[in-house]
Amino acid sequence: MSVKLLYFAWVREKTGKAEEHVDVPASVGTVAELMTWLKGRGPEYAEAFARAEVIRAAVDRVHVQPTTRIAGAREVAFFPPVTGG
Amino acid sequence: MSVKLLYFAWVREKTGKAEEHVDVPASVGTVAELMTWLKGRGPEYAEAFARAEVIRAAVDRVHVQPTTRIAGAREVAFFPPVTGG
Amino acid sequence: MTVRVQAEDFDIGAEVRGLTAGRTDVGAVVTFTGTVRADASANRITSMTLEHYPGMTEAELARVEGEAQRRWPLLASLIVHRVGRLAPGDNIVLVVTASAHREAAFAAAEFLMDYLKTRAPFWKKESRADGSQTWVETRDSDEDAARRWQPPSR
Amino acid sequence: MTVRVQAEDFDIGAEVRGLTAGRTDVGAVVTFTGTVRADASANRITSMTLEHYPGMTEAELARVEGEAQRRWPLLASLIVHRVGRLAPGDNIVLVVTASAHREAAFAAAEFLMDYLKTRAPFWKKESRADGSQTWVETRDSDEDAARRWQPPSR
Repeated sequence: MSVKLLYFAWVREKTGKAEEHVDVPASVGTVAELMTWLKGRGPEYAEAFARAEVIRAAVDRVHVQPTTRIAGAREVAFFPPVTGG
Repeated sequence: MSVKLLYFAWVREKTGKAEEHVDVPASVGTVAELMTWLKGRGPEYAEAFARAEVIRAAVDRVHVQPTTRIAGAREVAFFPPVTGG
Repeated sequence: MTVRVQAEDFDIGAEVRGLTAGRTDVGAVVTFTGTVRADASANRITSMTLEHYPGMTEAELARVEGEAQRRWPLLASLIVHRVGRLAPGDNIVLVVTASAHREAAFAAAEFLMDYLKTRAPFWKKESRADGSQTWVETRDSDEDAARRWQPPSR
Repeated sequence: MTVRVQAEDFDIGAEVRGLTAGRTDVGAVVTFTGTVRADASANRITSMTLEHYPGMTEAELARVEGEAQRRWPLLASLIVHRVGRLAPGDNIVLVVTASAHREAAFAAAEFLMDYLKTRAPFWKKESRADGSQTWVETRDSDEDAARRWQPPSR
């Protein structure tokens, strides 16, 4: 499955990129599994996703839980807890 | 006792005056008694204070209760419940 | 910590700037503006005339503002209340509160409005299309709103 | 019912006028303005840089605003959020709510801020006098504030 990934704030700084397109293997079913899979892509990803429990995610621009399934997603974003306002 | 009386809103319209100085007999001890005494001063006062229970009072520019004593007051004001804001 | 009673209109942005310009300790500013509403009746409101008790108004608003200062960590506050003849859509009252965080600014602004509504000596008279004039009556909900700030009675 | 993300500053008075001009059904307007605070530390904050998730921000703010519209009888509302580099004292965010009565305007403005703080995809980075940069962390009290609007969990 091909999906667009977006990274914000310190997740972006650690991965070293704001966005990328990746081909995700069929074995990756959920947001949490996607984070685990990303950790294996290199030291910068291992570092960015080391504290996966504090990272939030959105699928197609809607907040989701780690257990949310990513099947059919066009865009998945990873970021720290928001601090606007 | 000589005291300045002020009337606002429909209390002013009914008494026909915004303020006056009156000599209050010593038998008049409280705000409620002052209203009762004023009622006897003429039909316009009887009309203005007919619904004495809805009229509010201030002594020297501080909200008071009907039972508040007026001894030493320089200024007593009568008005309907306030409707600012 | 300013209280004004005036016939002239006010500008919310200018009032807030006047209160917070050059400060870097303020993190939250809340404003409340009350305006003259028309109503849905055929005999519509054409104007609203506000009278007040000069001297007591300023004293009462200052007491109310002082009470808010004691209850919340306010960095600045302002109450402006208009008097005289106003038309539907016109501004009546402005309350501004500034604090480091939003909780205090919101709570203090609500408190100021609730107390102002039940304690500040202003009275409104409505004029309607048919020429009639009526003194506005107190809303029970305003008394209820003010009461929530009082300690439970024993 | 308007949401804007912009680098430019805003004027509270002008925004309120734009929302309520010519209307006579509005009786209460509440604004909340969030500003960049310096802090008391010797290593003071020199600037704050805000980034966001274009597309999701607008969608999320519109969802939050729609939820406020469902909960309270709002006649108008506006959210403006700045992005980019800001200095202490600068405006960050503006929320405006207009209703017939003050209770709805106050409650909706607080709700919008609480939800915006916990849901809108913005991130703040502080720059300090010594040249260090730090991503701002979430305040627990913001999560608590947002939670009070949710139905009790079963």
